[in-house]
Amino acid sequence: MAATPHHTAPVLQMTGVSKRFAGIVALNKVALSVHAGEVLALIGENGAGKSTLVKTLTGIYRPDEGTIALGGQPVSFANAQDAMAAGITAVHQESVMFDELTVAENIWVGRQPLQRGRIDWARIEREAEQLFARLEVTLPVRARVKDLSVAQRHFVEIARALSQQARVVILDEPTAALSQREIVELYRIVRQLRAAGTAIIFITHKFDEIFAVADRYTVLRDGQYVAAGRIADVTEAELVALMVGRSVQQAYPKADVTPGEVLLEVRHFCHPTEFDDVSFQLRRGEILGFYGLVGAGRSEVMQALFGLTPRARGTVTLDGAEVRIACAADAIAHGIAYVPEDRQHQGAHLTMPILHNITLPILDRIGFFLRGRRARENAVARHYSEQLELKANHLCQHVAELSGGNQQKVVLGKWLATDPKVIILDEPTKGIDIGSKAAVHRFIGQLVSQGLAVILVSSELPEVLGLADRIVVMHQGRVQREFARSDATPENVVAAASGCAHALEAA
Amino acid sequence: GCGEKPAADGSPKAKADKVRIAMVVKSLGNGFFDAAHIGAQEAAAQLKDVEIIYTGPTTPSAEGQIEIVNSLISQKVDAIVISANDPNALVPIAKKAMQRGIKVVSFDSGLAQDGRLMQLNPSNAQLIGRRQLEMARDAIGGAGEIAILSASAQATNQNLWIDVMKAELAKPEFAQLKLVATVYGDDQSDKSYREAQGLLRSHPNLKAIIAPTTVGINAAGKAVVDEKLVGKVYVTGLGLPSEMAGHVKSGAVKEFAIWNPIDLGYAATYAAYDFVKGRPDAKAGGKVDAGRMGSIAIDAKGEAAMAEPFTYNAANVDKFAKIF
Amino acid sequence: MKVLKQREFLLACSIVVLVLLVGLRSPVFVSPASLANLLTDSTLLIMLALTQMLVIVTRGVDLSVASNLALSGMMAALLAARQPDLPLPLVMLAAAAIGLLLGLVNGWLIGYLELPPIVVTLGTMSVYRGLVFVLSGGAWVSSHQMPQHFIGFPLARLLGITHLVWIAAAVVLAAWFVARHSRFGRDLYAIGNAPSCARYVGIPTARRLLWTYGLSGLMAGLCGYLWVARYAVAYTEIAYGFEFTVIAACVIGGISIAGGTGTVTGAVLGALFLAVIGNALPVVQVSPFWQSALTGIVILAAVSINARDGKHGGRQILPLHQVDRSAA
Amino acid sequence: MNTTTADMTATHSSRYTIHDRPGFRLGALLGKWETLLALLFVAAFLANGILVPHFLDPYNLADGTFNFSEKALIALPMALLIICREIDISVSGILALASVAVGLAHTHGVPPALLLPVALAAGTACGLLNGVLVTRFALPSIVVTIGTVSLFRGLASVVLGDKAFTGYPQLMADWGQGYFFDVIPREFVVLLAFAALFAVVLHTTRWGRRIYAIGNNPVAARFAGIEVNRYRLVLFMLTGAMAGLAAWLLTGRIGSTRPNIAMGWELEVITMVILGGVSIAGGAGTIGGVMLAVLTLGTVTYGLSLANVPGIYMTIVVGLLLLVTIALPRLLHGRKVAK
Ligand SMILES: Nc1ncnc2c1ncn2[C@@H]1O[C@H](COP(=O)(O)OP(=O)(O)OP(=O)(O)O)[C@@H](O)[C@H]1O
Ligand SMILES: Nc1ncnc2c1ncn2[C@@H]1O[C@H](COP(=O)(O)OP(=O)(O)OP(=O)(O)O)[C@@H](O)[C@H]1O
Ligand SMILES: [Mg+2]
Ligand SMILES: [Mg+2]
Repeated sequence: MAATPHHTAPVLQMTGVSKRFAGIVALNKVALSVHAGEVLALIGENGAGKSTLVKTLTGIYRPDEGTIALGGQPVSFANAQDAMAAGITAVHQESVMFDELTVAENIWVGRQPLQRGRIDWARIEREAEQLFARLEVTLPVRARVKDLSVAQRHFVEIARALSQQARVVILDEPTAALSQREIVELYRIVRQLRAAGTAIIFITHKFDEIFAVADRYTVLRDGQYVAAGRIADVTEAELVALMVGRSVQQAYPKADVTPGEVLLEVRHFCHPTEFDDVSFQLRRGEILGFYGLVGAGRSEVMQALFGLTPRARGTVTLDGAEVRIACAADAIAHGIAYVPEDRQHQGAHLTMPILHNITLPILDRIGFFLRGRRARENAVARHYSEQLELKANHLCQHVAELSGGNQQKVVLGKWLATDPKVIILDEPTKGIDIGSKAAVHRFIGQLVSQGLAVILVSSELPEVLGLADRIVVMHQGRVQREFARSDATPENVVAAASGCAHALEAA
Repeated sequence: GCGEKPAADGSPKAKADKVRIAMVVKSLGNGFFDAAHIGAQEAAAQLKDVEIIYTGPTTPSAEGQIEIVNSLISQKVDAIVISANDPNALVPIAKKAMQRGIKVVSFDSGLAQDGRLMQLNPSNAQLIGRRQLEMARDAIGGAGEIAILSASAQATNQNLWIDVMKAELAKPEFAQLKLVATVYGDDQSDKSYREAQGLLRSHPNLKAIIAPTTVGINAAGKAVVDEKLVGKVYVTGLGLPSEMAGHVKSGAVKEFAIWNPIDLGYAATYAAYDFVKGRPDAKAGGKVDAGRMGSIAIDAKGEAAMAEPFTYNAANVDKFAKIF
Repeated sequence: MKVLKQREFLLACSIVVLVLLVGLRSPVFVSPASLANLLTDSTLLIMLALTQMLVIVTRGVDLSVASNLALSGMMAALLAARQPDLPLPLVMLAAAAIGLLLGLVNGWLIGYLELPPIVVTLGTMSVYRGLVFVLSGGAWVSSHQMPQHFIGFPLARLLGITHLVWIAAAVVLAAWFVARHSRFGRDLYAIGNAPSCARYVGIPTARRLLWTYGLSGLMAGLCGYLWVARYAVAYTEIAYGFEFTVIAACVIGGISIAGGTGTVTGAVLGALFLAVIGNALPVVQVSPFWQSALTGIVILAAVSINARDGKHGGRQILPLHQVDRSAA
Repeated sequence: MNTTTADMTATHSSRYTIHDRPGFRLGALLGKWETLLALLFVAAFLANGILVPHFLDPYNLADGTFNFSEKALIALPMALLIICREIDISVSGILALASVAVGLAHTHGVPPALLLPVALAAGTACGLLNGVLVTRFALPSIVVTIGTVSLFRGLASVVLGDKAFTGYPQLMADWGQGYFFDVIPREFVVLLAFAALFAVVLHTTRWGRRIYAIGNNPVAARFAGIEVNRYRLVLFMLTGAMAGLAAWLLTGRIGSTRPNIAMGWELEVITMVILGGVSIAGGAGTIGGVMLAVLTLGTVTYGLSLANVPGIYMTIVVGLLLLVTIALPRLLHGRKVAK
């Protein structure tokens, strides 16, 4: 790991930066500095203010107080363009993508090069191709972004950030949607940038990443600066303690539950374009992991199982009886819950209160007239919010006002409240902090010990390996292999996910 | 107290001294009615104790007029003089007005019989329909194909005149005229223009277009000029001299007709005044005194007709264009 | 890209088929003079549809175009009537300037105050229409009040082609350049695709919207003059309800009301399609009472065809699937 | 489910305290759209009462309600539709077609009592067509209804041509223009009854909650087990049915049917809904707000018409009212912070 050049002055320095939203202090006199040619890990719990900090740095929010200095000169940005011009760019936590535009144009959007007054399309495409070549990924530059997978989109965003030759590049949870292989790819890019003298701020909830790429760290807690230092000088436990303000029991607590009889059986599940001949069994009290590369079609299978895909065919047996699930309401009635992966679009109602979000799927059970049932609604919502350690002021707060991780908790709470027999968790810990992640894992354990069956779709290998009783690996819309907990090793699971299981079996 | 008679003597308010007559027109911004308003004001000046309220909806709709009559009832005006967008739709509200002691007189486009005390026809429908056919016949030298370009299919008096024209065409003096189409331009210049163009194109032998509406006759005149058919196809119909002068000059229109809207407004105001004052003759079968117009007889159905429509041509259009 | 091209090709074909069908029934319709006329007649719709397209691409809509057109047209007519010696370019400039100003009012409310476009333009639509009446005193401006050069310009010919067509052609070219080759235009697509993301890449959304609506207003102003001169009459109600025709033209041209997509070709074809219908109906002599119903059916049919490829039937994850099937 | 809830609450306690609802803040109450509208309404009412003679006469006030009752009846379901992120431009066309249906039925000897069901059925059928086009073909409703408005009104004109239906039975006239106890217009009572019904459904039942959820995020609503398309379809049909009811009342009130009946009402109805604080982006708005907007607009326009202000000035006033009421909060509070 490169030695941090501490003798030089920092490229970027923030001092006493504060940002308030109506009633909430998101940043409170935060200080941060980053040098050229180093990777700074910015860590903190959900809602600690990391993304807000990124937005104040990139001119999207204007800080209420404090100064930002770039190369020793104080700067202030009126908009994103100013920040870009000054040499700060970011890959934001939210996807910043323009679906109908081509890959090349997405990279240059807002600052297309002109030639004699008109946009130089040839140059746009040429340079996009060069960028991807540098990143060593292959992407068709003329394809529309809406036809790309989530991972590919992410690379477009990264390419956009790189195309600006910035002095400071900020990556806000860049790996949340990526699978192992692409993450490795990303690390390589980060190191490349560092070697070229770029300052990088890397935000993540995954500690292995921090230790893999970062040189220094800065910790935020509740909008306040807590600590900073060299990665080489701390241990993971210390970092976690700094971040959470207490110690967190780490690792994956495998609940000690012996799976019971078969609860759910899916046979020959097919869809014309998305998946083919998917069969599996799920037992009471069991955690069934679904692993695969991003885009393997796991989410599609689960959505079809949940009744969201009309064109899917196959048989589903629940508790020994064949059931027909034509819509999500059927699935809920049969005791199946699906926690979707795309929180913003599929999971939460952002401008509705937390309360209404949580009770939405169970309104049938609460009653027809909701006015008189307010207490009951509150009790349900409160119960699950507290269980998941939701950070919010009151239950009538809009979900949009919560940080990304806390939004995810609301979605989780919503589905737990349906009191399901089978719960499908699609990337349940995507983007949530380590403390809460542990809480979710504990909670999953608690669920199975209550006799629930859990399907855990995750692209995080340690999570799947640590929690699941069995692991189904999918590749290109088909079940590639199924592993018992005892057989699964990181190597053979990843190999199966990449489609080379046969080779392994033969060996 | 809605039974109160504001016209009764001894009313303390100064305003109540005046007889308030509301003139409700089909829509504002129509030159014809603006001229009628001038006539009404002339009458008011002569009668001295009359105040005219000139009002109408934005677009020519019955619903809009109903809202206005409703508010006039609330204001307890003494009389309403109305040109109705729908002869039936306004009857209920007009009846209500009459129940509250307001005298309702219709003019130009009439109300059904039980919705008003009197209908003042600008001329009679028979005369108007016939006049238009005569103008068309004279312009094209007696024989040929003609077409009608009307406003909307819902325009009451237009429909009435079209019916008359169709009936008249059966008569021997118009036997040489052949009505090939009746189309509607919805009183929109672009649609009327397109319809006129369509007529010119799909009926190569067309000799005349009759448009009993100002927007229509304007658009048809423009279409004939643009298609370079001046002298081959003549446009005629009803329009105001001020709006038609240009087309008469261009030669697309030889003659057109209109009755005098000033006189119409003037007479309608006088008639309403007579009803308000409770003149004994002001009833069906009687007559009303109409100032400089003399007295106008009311027939048994409560209708009265004024003079024949007046015809304008290159000789006199400029003179009248300055008046209305 | 391919899908769009295909859709536009389909639309172009249906226009040709429609023209031929009408021609079969009444051959006059396909005479060169008549077709030239059709082209001239469609110009105003095409021009308005093009700027409306830019607005719709930003996820907005401009309901006030027709009112704006009426107001600028009336102002131009009044100006020309009062000052008959004023050179025509000045009058046109005045009309365009008034339209631009009215459009900028929309743009400011929508861009800088972040108010919903449909609400803002619904409001200004009434206000502008009302102002026509107020400023003209409700009076007409008729042909003999307007100077001859004022009326004559739109249909006068240059190289055998009417000025209207020349202007429309210039506007089509300009719109194509803006939509395809200017940063301004591309920013509009970005804004329409993901309004909240536009600021993340530094697009000055408010300023862009201001000028998009400004442009729409400018075009309405120019068309206001052309309309009034073309039909040689100005009154309060001109072009009443024309905004919906313009929007319908865009929608038929495959411009998604959800924003972010739309091409100049689409807008032009959509406008041509409606113009063909508007011109054909009087010629084929269907009962006038059927006209509105037929227009409705045709619009519905056109948008249903457009919608078919907009529906996504799931992602393509199974690469081998089709191969398996065909092999079996 | 109840039992688990109870015992789990006892055992768990989070690091964070979450209140049930926000503390009472006067600012929040004052900042509400409904408060603004209520103030506007009172101001308009007082101004009219002081400035316009005859305004405060109870008979006049009662008569004034005729001007907006039918439109407001359509505004109620339209509010639900807009909350649900849809819109129906075709309501005035539906109204015309339903009125034609009533006229046809009447001329073919259908008894007076059955004419209301005919109107409702015709309206519902039109709504069904809108709904099917929107849900089956996944078309934006604004596009569909721009097409169907032309279709519906066109069909009305096909049936009627240049004729009109008149001579409707007394029953319809009684409801369209009659009074209860000689003072309270029946139409207004019908409106109030439906407003109450819609308010109850939207604000206190799970149907209402789901409508908000759909408007807020249709995808997430579908994922939460709500049959989004069924709700949309039903709302379009409901809008059609209410337009049918309005057609029956209007036809009764004016006693005549022509194809251009209620021309341009869709924009007035939508204006009422938007002025009522219903967000055009969906997911927000109340029936109370819509009714306040209806009354405010009614008061303002009635006051103006009593002062004999021409209708076209009134459109300017209404347009400005709409613009000012939506722009004012934004101007006062500054630009909203981006999400
Ligand atoms: N636009 C906003 N309006 C109101 N509050 C906001 C807004 N954006 C962020 N917040 C609040 O500011 C705080 C910090 O949020 P931020 O998104 O920066 O957290 P974060 O550290 O990025 O969390 P995560 O790891 O979950 O992404 C949170 O409490 C959040 O609720
Ligand atoms: N090209 C695309 N078009 C439309 N939706 C897409 C596209 N790519 C991804 N998505 C959606 O984004 C989400 C994430 O997709 P992702 O690439 O993670 O694949 P996935 O189907 O979830 O695969 P897996 O769950 O096996 O990782 C899914 O809900 C998917 O439907
Ligand atoms: Mg964040
Ligand atoms: Mg997935």
